[in-house]
Amino acid sequence: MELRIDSGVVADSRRMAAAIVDPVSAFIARHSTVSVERAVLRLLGVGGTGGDDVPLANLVVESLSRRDLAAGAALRLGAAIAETGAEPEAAARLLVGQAEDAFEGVPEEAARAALAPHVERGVARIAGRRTERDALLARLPQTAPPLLYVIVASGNIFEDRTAAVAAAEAGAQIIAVIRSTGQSLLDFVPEGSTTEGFGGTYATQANFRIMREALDEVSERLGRYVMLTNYASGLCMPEIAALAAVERLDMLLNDSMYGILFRDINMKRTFVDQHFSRMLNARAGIIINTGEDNYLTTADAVEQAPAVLASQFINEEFAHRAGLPDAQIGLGDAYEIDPGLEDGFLFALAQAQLARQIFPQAPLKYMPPTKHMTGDIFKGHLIDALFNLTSVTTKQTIHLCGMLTEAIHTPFLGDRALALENARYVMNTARHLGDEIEFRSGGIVERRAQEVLRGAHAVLERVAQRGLMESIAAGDFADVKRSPDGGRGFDGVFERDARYWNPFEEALQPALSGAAR
Amino acid sequence: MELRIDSGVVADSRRMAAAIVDPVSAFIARHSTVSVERAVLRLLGVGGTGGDDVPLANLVVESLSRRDLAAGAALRLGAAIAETGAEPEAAARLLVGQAEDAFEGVPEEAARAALAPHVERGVARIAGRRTERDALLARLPQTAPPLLYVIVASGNIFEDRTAAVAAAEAGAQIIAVIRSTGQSLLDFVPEGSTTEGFGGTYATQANFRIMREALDEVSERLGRYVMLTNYASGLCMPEIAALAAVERLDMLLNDSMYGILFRDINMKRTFVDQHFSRMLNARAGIIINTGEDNYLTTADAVEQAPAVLASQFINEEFAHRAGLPDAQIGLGDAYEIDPGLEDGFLFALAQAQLARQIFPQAPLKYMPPTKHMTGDIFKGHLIDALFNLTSVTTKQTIHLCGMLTEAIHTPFLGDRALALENARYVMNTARHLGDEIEFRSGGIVERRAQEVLRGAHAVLERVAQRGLMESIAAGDFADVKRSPDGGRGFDGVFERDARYWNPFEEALQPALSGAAR
Amino acid sequence: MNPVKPYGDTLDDGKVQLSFTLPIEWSEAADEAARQLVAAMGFNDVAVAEGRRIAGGFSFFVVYASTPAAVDVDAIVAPSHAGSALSMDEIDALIRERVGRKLRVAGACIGTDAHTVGIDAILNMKGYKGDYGLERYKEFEVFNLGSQISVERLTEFVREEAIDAVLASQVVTQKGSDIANFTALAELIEAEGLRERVLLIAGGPRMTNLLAAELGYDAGFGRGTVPSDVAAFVAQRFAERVAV
Amino acid sequence: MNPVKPYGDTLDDGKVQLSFTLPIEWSEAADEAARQLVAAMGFNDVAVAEGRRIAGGFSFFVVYASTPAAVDVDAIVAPSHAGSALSMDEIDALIRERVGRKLRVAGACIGTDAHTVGIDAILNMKGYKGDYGLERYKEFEVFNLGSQISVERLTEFVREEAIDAVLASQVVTQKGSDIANFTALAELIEAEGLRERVLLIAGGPRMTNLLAAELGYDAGFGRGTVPSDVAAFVAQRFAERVAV
Ligand code: B12
Ligand code: B12
Ligand SMILES: Cc1ncc(COP(=O)(O)O)c(C=O)c1O
Ligand SMILES: Cc1ncc(COP(=O)(O)O)c(C=O)c1O
Repeated sequence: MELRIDSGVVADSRRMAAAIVDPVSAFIARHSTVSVERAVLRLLGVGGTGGDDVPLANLVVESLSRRDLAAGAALRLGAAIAETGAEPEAAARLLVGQAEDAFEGVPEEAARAALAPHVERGVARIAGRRTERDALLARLPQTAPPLLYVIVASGNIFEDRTAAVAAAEAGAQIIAVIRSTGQSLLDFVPEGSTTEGFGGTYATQANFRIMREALDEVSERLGRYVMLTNYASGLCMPEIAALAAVERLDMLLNDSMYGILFRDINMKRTFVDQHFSRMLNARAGIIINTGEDNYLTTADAVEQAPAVLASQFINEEFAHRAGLPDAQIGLGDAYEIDPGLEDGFLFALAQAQLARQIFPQAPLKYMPPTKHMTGDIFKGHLIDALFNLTSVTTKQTIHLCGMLTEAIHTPFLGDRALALENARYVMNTARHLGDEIEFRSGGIVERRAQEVLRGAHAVLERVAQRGLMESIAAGDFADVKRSPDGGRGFDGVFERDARYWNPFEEALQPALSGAAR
Repeated sequence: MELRIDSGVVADSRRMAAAIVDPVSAFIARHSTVSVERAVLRLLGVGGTGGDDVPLANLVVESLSRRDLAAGAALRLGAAIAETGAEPEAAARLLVGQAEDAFEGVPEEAARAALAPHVERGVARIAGRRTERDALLARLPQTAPPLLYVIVASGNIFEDRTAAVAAAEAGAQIIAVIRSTGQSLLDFVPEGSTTEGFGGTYATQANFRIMREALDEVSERLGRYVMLTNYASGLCMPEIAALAAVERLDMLLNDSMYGILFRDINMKRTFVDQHFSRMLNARAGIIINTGEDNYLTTADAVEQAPAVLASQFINEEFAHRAGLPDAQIGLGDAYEIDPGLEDGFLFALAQAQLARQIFPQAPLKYMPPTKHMTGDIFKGHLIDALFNLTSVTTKQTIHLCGMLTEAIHTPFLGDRALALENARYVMNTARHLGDEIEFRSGGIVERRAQEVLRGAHAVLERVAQRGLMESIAAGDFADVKRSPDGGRGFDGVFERDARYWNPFEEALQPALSGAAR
Repeated sequence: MNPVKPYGDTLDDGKVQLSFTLPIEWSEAADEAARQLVAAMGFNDVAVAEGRRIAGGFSFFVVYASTPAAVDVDAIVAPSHAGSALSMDEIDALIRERVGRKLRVAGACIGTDAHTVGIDAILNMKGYKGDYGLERYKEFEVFNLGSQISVERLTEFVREEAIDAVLASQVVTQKGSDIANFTALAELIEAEGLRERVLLIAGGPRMTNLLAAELGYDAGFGRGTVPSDVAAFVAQRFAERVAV
Repeated sequence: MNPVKPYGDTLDDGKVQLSFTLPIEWSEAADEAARQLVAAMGFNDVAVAEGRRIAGGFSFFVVYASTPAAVDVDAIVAPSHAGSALSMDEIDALIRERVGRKLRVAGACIGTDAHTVGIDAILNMKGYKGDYGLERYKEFEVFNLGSQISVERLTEFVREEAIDAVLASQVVTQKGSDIANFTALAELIEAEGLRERVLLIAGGPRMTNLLAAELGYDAGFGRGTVPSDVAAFVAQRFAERVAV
């Protein structure tokens, strides 16, 4: 099954995406954020909390003067270590509450040298978890894609664990722990295991570990490596990426613009944060999942299709710049077609196949129907079935199973079993449909695909002319307008000064050239 | 969408079917049955019951000597009318309980002449209902095929009426009233409206009328003619056809071999009965539905596929001989593929498309999954969805909606609403899929279709060599063996003598030549 | 004591999904009627997820609610019939050694029921789900009477053929037709003085061992039964009889 | 008195479909546990249509049963809020003539809820299902505060901007977070002495007018609400206030 599309338009769209990202990359290179710095501290071994249960990484960053921050938190920590010989966490505690000019006298060289072994240890830890994953995957191979992905979201990590294990037994290949509603707006990562989330469960290092352990156990039992995923988004995007790398998560929701558009997070903050978090993901072997589905949950799927494709091109470009190879770029899309639309299924097929052809190496992530799901669980189950059919026919890679109770509650354990059964049944009974059929040339499907591609190209052209930040400000994406200095977390963005040093940026850089295609 | 199949094999299969039917036709021409005679009486106006609520038509036939019967019941009735000048029903009552030789003296010519106006009236009644239907269809056009067909089967005709009206409102285009379990073995048609059936509701003239009235009313209200169907099968096949013609049913389950194989009804009885009932259906404009689905409910669908196609060829040939045009031959098939079979959906597509191509003018009747349905209504709803998708993709005509509760109970009113919603959703969202796709040449689907066709050809070849009755005796169909003189109702079959006269056979004959293709 | 409640996403939340049709025109008030109805059934936290018109005078509802009810799983009487899972050879051996003669088994779809697939699955050589049918056993003499067999005819056959175990099947259950037929058979067998002599066994998709006991049968077999379940039961019962 | 029961295929048969998960390993005994559980809920004629293992220690069931419960539909208090269905022009006219000034409406998704589609459907010009939103009305001054608005911030805004009607939305309902947030808002509005002055309106997919009343709100709007329902309610209430 191959749609005839104009490869010239595809190539030109990629060129345009590069032109769009260029100036943003330059901006990123000149800036850092509090969350990037906290991520650096965490990777250096600064864990735990200080007074009032505030994470130590936050306390350290808050204790730094604006001027010191501009040089990067690592330098100050290095100075403290150089002077005291303490381990990073102990050194960090020293920094907190010290006078602003404490350890001022330590030469930069000494500070850097003092940190060197800790940087190495940090990178080794990440690389080690990656090697571990590779070994597990080799020993416990997964089923053929589409890889079945389900969410758990009870709010209580221990019920989530029960749910995750049950889902794995029922055929799930990837488990996502959905976050509690407010978390993306928190400017710190909560600590410890948690049992009180709303619409999801807090992302914490302890929770990551609880799930990873449970899934490792069930993976061994099933002889099939079950992946774990969470959200590197919101105000703590880089820190979550750091924690995920260390706790061997396998995927992360990690979009270059989602927070801006859908959480009103400042765009500069987001651009800087996404870059560093993706550098970490690249090294950790974590597959990112982008959030194009969000364009479709509030607006019309037919109308928004070009916006989805345009965003995929932009996400791809940002990802490449952070060193992510295609095999780690899980571009998003969703089956949000109106179930009442005549030939809607054909439209969905067209869009999914288009993405498959344009991004042949990407582990595409296909999201289920949500917007048009209602309390009629019977109808909902059918919409999910056609979604499943579209996914297997167009060979999507990461398949988020739709729940028949989508409009009602976060999934019950039984809902998940039914959803997995749905996917397994449909994908098996129509396993090779995609290999069997060709679309009529000049037909509904092919024309639709061509139209979407042309539309995306037009969007990219406009954005390239205007500039990305200006386009977002003008409401070119998702019909929302965000000003460059508005939104949450802007005060956490700062310009790097000449002394600025992020040891991991340096340490991870070499990996890039080879990895990116 | 067009599969490449060998049209030579198709043509040869038709030649073989003709060779198979030839000797059976000769047999049919020399015989009649008690039910054929009762049907004749009913068409002449002999309704109502006698003592013990036994239908008058039965009483008349029972009152005839073996010898008189061999001349056909009409002659005796004609004699009684000629002599007494009574109306047919009154004359029939005279016959009952009379001496065997009563009205012996009336010359055959006089008897025929006396019946002539009643024959004409009978034919006119049938033709009138047909004209009525044509007018209604022109004024109240149906939706595009697949025509959604549902069953009602509460056992109580009044609850069935409620259910039928509700189903019509929910989108049904055809309503079948399923018969109570024992009815096909009764050698009479029950009388009056009934409220006590098991697994279905008795087929009676009164019940037919109650439903027809209710559906005519709802048709007007919806602006869409809703069809009614029942079963011309079992020991009273010709009588049901007669009553259906008179009560303006629009379709009838009416297979040339179903009763033999699946109800152990004598084969001679069945062959003779099916012929006369189909002659009536031809004139009444009633679409027959054949029962190939039954080959699949007990045996493996993949294995039995050639048997289904072979039976379709035989049913077509028998139908043509009775004067049915292609447009009235609703050949059956079913989506009974094992849901656990990899690529099962592709196999089902192949089989459905094959029938569509081989019988391009036939209003194919596609039956839903039943055998593999379980108490898991959620899974069942999905299997039904893929059945619906197959149907719209291969352009089936008459679509019997599958019920998610198939394995549990005869449908609830709510089940039917969900089933119709399922069909309407799937068929609308994938409306033109069949026009959009081509199957890869030499692929799974095409190879399967070719294999089934070859298989059917081989079956027909074997049967043609052996003879149809002998083949059935040998277990060539549905793995059951039925001897030519065994089974129920054999004693109701008799040889016609030289005087034999069936006025309707004569009256309907002219219609044939023109109608058959 | 081990009380168990339905599990939604948290232990003991008691979550249950319901759906039903009400014979009333849909309106917002109909949703409220559905809510009150489910509350009247004893559920808490009733949420009407869906309510809509499905036809004139009929509305369909999907409801989620919490039940306060629990079931003590420790108190469940295992409804399983076969004391132990025996193989075909073991069963044959048991009959040979403990009964000392072949057991004569007659099966039929009684009443007007023509669903033979179930009883055939138990009796035919081929069996079901990879488990051989009773015809394959050396120590059973099997008579499969087929479908639509009246209880009179079956009872007569039992007497004439000195049958040891009667296997009656009912698949159509509408309006309690299965119960009526099973009851008629049990009564006739009793009336004919055959009850002591035979094992009376009922089967069909809705049959349970508990229901069969209520109907005066020795055992009942439902959904998913395999032939060896039945074979083992018959063999063991006759082995016991001889032992006594 | 008009008692109504669920309808399967016969009036008053009371047929209901249920499904649920039990935290027990599947076995025949589990099916029986499911049957007893549903019987314990008060149902009759319980048929376990499906029971199977869905994971270690968890089984899923589909059950059909008859409920003896009925609901008197004549006694249902119509939960509808809008006394009558008024058009946009009629509503504007009502406010102009009876209130004599523009009504100031503030809407928000409160707490950490970010589901703005619902409240936007009510407020935005464009509206919902072909029914224009409040911004389109001449006589409403609309303030759409957006998502994740704390109850403190909303209350402050109400005071500062002299709001007449507060429209609070909650779409996430897990663990009763909607109830908690709605309650917090009502209490704060009360504590700040604003309750008399404002109409307090709750909305969201699980909201009903009855639930809103329990929470101390003037009205509640759920699934399928269109803007004119809300507009009419606000206009009529203010028209009445002025009249008194
Ligand atoms: C196949 C089938 C048919 C075939 C039957 C062919 C045949 N030779 O058996 C045909 C097409 C002829 C048919 C016809 C009808 N059928 Co039918 N049919 C089915 C179907 C699809 C499958 C049944 C089946 O074979 N199951 C597989 C077997 C292996 O399972 P089983 O019977 O449960 O048997 C197992 C156990 O129960 C147990 N068992 C069963 N009997 C016994 C006996 C003993 C002694 C023991 C120990 C164990 C045992 O062991 C078996 C193996 O585990 C079901 C729907 C479904 N998916 O279940 C409808 C169904 C049973 N049919 C139904 C109906 C209504 C009819 C008709 C009455 C419809 C009509 N009016 O035309 C007719 C009439 C037939 C009649 N006179 O009885 C209804 C019954 C509704 C109800 N609950 O009352 C069903 C449920 C469909 C529906 N939803 O409407 N049917
Ligand atoms: C779109 C959507 C999103 C979008 C929201 C975009 C946006 N800007 O609104 C995005 C993708 C961002 C999202 C995110 C999340 N979502 Co969400 N989402 C949905 C979805 C698919 C549709 C909701 C919707 O737009 N409905 C359409 C509108 C028109 O309907 P409505 O909200 O009911 O509004 C109508 C009435 O209720 C009423 N109304 C509503 N509010 C008000 C207020 C007043 C005053 C009045 C008068 C009337 C009124 O009028 C409206 C018109 O009729 C639902 C599932 C579904 N199909 O329902 C899940 C759903 C609501 N989401 C859910 C969850 C859990 C989340 C997350 C928490 C998941 C996560 N952890 O990441 C996040 C977090 C967001 C947050 N902080 O709140 C759950 C909630 C579970 C529960 N019952 O508690 C749902 C049910 C999905 C699920 N099954 O898990 N979601
Ligand atoms: C790309 C992406 N990131 C993150 C999230 C989760 O949202 P939040 O950041 O509010 O937890 C989503 C949710 O849909 C998403 O699509
Ligand atoms: C062709 C045909 N005739 C008749 C019937 C109905 O069976 P009976 O004749 O037993 O009423 C069926 C049922 O499936 C059928 O397929």
